[in-house]
Amino acid sequence: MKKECVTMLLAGGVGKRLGQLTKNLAKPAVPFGGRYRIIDFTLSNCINSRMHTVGVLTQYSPFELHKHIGIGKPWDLDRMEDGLTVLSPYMNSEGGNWYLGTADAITKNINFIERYDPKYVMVLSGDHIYHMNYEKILQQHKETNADATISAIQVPWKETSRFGILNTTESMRIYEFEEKPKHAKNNLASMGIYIFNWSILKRYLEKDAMLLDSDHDFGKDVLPAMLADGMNLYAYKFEGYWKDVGTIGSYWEAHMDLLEENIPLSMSDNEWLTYSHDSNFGPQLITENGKATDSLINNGCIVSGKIDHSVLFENVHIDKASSIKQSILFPGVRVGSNVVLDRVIVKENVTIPDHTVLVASPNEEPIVVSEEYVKEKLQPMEESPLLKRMTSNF
Amino acid sequence: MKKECVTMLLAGGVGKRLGQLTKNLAKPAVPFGGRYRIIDFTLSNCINSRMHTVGVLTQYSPFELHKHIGIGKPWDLDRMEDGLTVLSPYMNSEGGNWYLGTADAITKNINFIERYDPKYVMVLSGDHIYHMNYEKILQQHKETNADATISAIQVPWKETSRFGILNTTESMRIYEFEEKPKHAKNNLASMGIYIFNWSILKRYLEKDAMLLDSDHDFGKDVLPAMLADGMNLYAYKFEGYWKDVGTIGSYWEAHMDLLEENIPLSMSDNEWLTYSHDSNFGPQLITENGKATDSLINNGCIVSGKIDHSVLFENVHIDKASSIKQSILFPGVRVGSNVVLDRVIVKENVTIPDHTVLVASPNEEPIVVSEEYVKEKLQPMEESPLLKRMTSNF
Amino acid sequence: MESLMGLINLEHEHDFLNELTQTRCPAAVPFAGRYRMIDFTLSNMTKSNINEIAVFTKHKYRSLMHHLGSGVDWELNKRHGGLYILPPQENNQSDMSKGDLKHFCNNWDYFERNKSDHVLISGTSFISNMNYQELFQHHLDTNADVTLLTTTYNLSTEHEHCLKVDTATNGTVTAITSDKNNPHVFSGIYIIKKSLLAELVEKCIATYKEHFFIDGIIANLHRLNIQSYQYNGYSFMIHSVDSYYKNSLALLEMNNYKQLFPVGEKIYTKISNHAPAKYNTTSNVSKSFIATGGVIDGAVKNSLLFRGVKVQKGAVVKNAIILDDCTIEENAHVENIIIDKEVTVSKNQFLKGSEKQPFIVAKQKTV
Amino acid sequence: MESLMGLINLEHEHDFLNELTQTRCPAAVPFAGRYRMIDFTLSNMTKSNINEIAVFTKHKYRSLMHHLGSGVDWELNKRHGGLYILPPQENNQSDMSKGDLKHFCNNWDYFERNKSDHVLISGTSFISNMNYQELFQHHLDTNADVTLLTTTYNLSTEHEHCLKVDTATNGTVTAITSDKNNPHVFSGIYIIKKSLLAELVEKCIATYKEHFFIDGIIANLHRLNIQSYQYNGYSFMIHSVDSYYKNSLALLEMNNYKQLFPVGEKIYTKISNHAPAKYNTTSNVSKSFIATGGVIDGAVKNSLLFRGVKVQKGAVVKNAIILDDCTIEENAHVENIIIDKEVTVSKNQFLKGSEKQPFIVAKQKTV
Repeated sequence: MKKECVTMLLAGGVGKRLGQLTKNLAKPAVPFGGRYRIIDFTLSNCINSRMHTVGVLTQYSPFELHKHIGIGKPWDLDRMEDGLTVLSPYMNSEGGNWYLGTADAITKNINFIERYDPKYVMVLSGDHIYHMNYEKILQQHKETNADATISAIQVPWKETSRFGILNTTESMRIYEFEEKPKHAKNNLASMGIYIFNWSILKRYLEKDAMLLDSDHDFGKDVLPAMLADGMNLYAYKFEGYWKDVGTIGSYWEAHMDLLEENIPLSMSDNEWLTYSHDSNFGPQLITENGKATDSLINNGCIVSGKIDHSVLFENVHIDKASSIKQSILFPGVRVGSNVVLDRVIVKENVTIPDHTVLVASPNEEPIVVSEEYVKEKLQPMEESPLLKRMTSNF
Repeated sequence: MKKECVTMLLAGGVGKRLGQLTKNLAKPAVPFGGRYRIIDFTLSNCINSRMHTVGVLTQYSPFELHKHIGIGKPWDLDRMEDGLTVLSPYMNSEGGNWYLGTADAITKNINFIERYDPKYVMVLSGDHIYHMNYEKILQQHKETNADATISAIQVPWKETSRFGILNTTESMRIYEFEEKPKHAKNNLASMGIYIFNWSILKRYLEKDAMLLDSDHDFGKDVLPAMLADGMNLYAYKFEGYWKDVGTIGSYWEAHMDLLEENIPLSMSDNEWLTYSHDSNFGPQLITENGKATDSLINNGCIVSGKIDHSVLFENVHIDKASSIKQSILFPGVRVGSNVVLDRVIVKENVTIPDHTVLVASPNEEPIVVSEEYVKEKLQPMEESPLLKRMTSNF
Repeated sequence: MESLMGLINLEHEHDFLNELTQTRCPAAVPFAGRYRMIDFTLSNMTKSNINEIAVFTKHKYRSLMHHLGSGVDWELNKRHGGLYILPPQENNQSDMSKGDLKHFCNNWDYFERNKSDHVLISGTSFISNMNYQELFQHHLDTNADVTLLTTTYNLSTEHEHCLKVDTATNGTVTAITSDKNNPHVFSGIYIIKKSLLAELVEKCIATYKEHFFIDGIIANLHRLNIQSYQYNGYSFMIHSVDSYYKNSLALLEMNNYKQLFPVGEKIYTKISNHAPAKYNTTSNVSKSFIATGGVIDGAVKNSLLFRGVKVQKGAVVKNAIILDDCTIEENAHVENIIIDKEVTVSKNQFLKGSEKQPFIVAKQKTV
Repeated sequence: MESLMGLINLEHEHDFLNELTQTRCPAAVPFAGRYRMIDFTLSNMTKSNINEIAVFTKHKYRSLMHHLGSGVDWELNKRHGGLYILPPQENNQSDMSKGDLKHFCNNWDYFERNKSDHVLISGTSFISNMNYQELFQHHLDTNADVTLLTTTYNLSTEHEHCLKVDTATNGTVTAITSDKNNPHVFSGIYIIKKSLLAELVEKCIATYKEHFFIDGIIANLHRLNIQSYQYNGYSFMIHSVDSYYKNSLALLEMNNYKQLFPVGEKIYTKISNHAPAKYNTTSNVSKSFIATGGVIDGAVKNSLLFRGVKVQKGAVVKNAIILDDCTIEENAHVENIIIDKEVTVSKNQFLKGSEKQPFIVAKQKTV
């Protein structure tokens, strides 16, 4: 049946710069904010913006991701006529077809899009933390009569060299892209959110698919080709909180942002709910000896230590006389007694032995603790040389 | 969480011998029986046998199949702690991994199985039409203390050369496999349904994965290896209706079987329901001029012609003075007036022009009509040479 | 953007269907081979993007609750919005309200929580397959307080008891009457601004009224901007055994069928797991609906057979409406009849009502 | 294989919780930070593979229906089985039955359709986290007609009104009494053969009885094989404000917490979409539950805070149970208190009940 706009959510990225966090886990499935996974923010934006026809393109280690999104129930995207569809690479009579780039992933699912005969296609990525009403960008796209509209945000000038910069006229029409410029003319960076007129995008995708030297990427290939042909490309200026959690540093920072009393991204905003699963753990118990300040704590936690500037996902237990600062503890973490953690990220179900001290100094990257890390580096004996080093560090 | 038995349903086959019917469609997703798809029978067996932990392995053209099974809602397999999980090939840090054979597909999902720490693993295929209580084969497997149990059915002696034959002692212990023997000693054929002790299967899978010359197939590699090692392999004798719909001929025959007044496979058995989706078409209308005998007709059909020994899926319209015999019409088919069809299978949404005559004689394979077939061979003009040939044939 | 919530108000629906409404309210009466009356209103709401719907039930609503379940089959099982069945509340000594005003009063928190600015209120007796968005747009364009959905029927005794509407040339409603000679019929469906609903409900309760439409809307006709929106598609109203029977059989005309069930405009209902209908060698069916799960060995003519009906060899079914899971045994003859669920008509039995007044057989009997 | 269906019978549960049961039945009373009373029984049934459950509601069940919804959060929204809420039926002149027998009578078709051979019947006042399969196995092994789940409590006035059980050494029940000096307490949960249930229900109705357990089971004690199955895990019964308050605060002891909420043995409840609890710079929380959606700037001690509770700077909350979405404003002090949903305690307000008799604040107030 006909739909005005089909949303294609790219969730296949490897997320290499997240290192340990994306080992066997697609980046959109990485836990975030004490109860969510990164993709929950984008999926919640979809339902809150009434974008009901969503294809989610997966490729890399999708098991947890597929289990998490299912058919979209937590986001009310389990629908009879459209709703959420997972689009994984598949084999057909011509053989197997992995997705080669962001544009190629869409090209390989042209049949899916055509089913809904849409006027517009919106392309999103499942990698960012933000609240955005996609109805507004669609609105602008229609009003400006654009062929493509790119959502953009003003970034600090010193960071412009990390982004794709859009140079526009006063009316926001784009006349130039600069990919990670050394000396940017502008601080308006692309957020990787695009709206296209489908008939035009389809033509460009088919053309791009024939090019042998293309990376089949929107930012590198398709959009520059459209610009070169003089198509109407507009920027949509987004104002609000937006964070690319592409590195362990920025992932950690985004969590510290959540602990500020007033950031423009509230997960308890009744007008813009963030949806996710719930695993039905019991209520959280702060015991007689527990204390929590400037922290987010989820169900099933038992806290007998001191928590400060930290995020505890569900079912984390902290024993007495331990101190957790500026840290992020994933579901099922067990922290023994007399432990000190500062600027540490602990992965799911990891147990931190008693008396462990792990501190990353402010100029270091936060420490990511996995089971292997515990086995290799945190021997429970007090006399381990590494442990000594750590302690002295503190 | 721990589960006694995990079910792995192989639904990735290409189904080459079904020709047109599996063009861009996985075999388990091929429509069957007027309202179902082939895989519905196996999935309904799972829920009716209380097998609640099911992995469905897909690979070839899975789009319709994924859409159909979703998270298993029609079969009550949408469950919080286990339920149905679709397992498609994926990329991990070592690159892409297509499934190479039936055993390899299981090997690549060992992690999925281990999550449930099962004692037994049942392997099924989504290609067959039958009702079977899997609890019974599990029961026998436990009682005989088997390492593996293979479900088997007695086939007519003249067909033994098409099957894998199991030679057993009186106690049903298997001492020999014969793959498609010219002169079978026995008419007990494997149904491709296996139960294994997981710890043993895992060992054999890991061993098989290392063999460079293996096809990584249960029937060809893993089971013979187990037999050679003297493991306890038992046959479970199944009695009842079972049909491998592997060719267009057998697919058509299986439909004709359904029209018999008494076959041991009833789709309206309240004790063994066959579940599927429902698309909410209106009731079927047999008009003043319509007539239906020995046929199955689904919702949304409007019948003004004569239907005999045929199966009409939902939303099929037959205009007046047409005669449909021994044919299978998929959802959305439109048949004009004065049409004659005999031993014909018409694919989804195909329109058959007025005055078309299509007859396959009893010794021919049934004709499969797709949109391309109509375009190429059924010109609406009465004077088309082909049409003449057809008519004369009749 | 202005938005709309739905209310299906069963408080003032009468049990007109004799045996068929003995154990169920009219909204739950099976209709058209595979539906219940409420499915039409509910599906129209769903298709019109109304995804939060309240149902005021009055009595005999167990089968209605069972039918609606979680609302999943109408896509109403969502965390955002969904289906709310609001049964009558037990007496509260301090609560003096009556009729549907009692429902509004007891459940006002539900309306308050909802963010919609307008409420579409409907009964279940008006049967159509339509989208309410045009009606809503008309309501917004005319900045109406209330907009009534109206249609025009040929004058007949069938619509004598319906409310009729007089309008000025611009569509403004000038009177709502019971005039038997007015073909301009009110469908029972209307849209009202939620703020106005709140105000009128409060006034009605304060003055001990008991029927919101009569005491809140009609009584204030001249103080409000009430518009009418005329629907000219296929529709009919069911409020008697006679209209139930007549309009059911009328659906067997292809022209009517295609208007109520156009391909692509679905009416949703509770999903069953029945096999396709089976026609055996001796079956002889014409001008009939046969629902799934049916097994036909006999003759069926000008009839509607619901799910799971068996007609055995030699049996004759004519001008009949036969509800789910009935069996018409060998050589039985049933004609001009409505048979409720799970009835067995024994071998050689002969049952015939008159064309004007069909015979009704109550459910779970053997006759 | 023998199988079991569930029945949660609310017909004879009393509204013991004063303000807390003014608008809701006891089964729907919020409990333990994020649950309602019924969640424990319902989750235990689900975990015991009972997947078809009926609920006999009596009155004030709107919030219960809203809480249970489609049953999806307890995995009970299935086509096979599921959750059936059976509200009381309006009067039928020919129906003389009373009490829970009226429910059995009106809904007997439901029990008949079900294929289970045994029924587990429960109220909602017994709180535990257990699997009923052992109880069921005991029932089958002893070939009992009826098996009662029992436990032993210290003698205290708290269980004075519970039914007590005397047994022979082999576990056969010899008497069911109200003996205040018997510590062997009946939990209100029992399994009965369905065929026997049918027979006893019919007899009770024929003799105008109104309480199935008293008139059907106790009255026939010596004619039936009634067994007891002793449960020794953590449990308690709630049937007064006192036991509600006392047992709630007892959950703040780690030892009790871990017994009622062991990791891996989940109690299911309606899913909300609240963010994790937020503890700000000036928060000072000890020995307390803080549910999701909470924002804490003040001091909280020995208290249970439900979802979405805000405690502002300088506020003190002590020995308190505060239900969903309340706000305790700056410098307010609440102690020995139970505060129902959506209450705002204004700045500088001081509220204190006695430890023996906590003060209860009714919902949606500003104090």
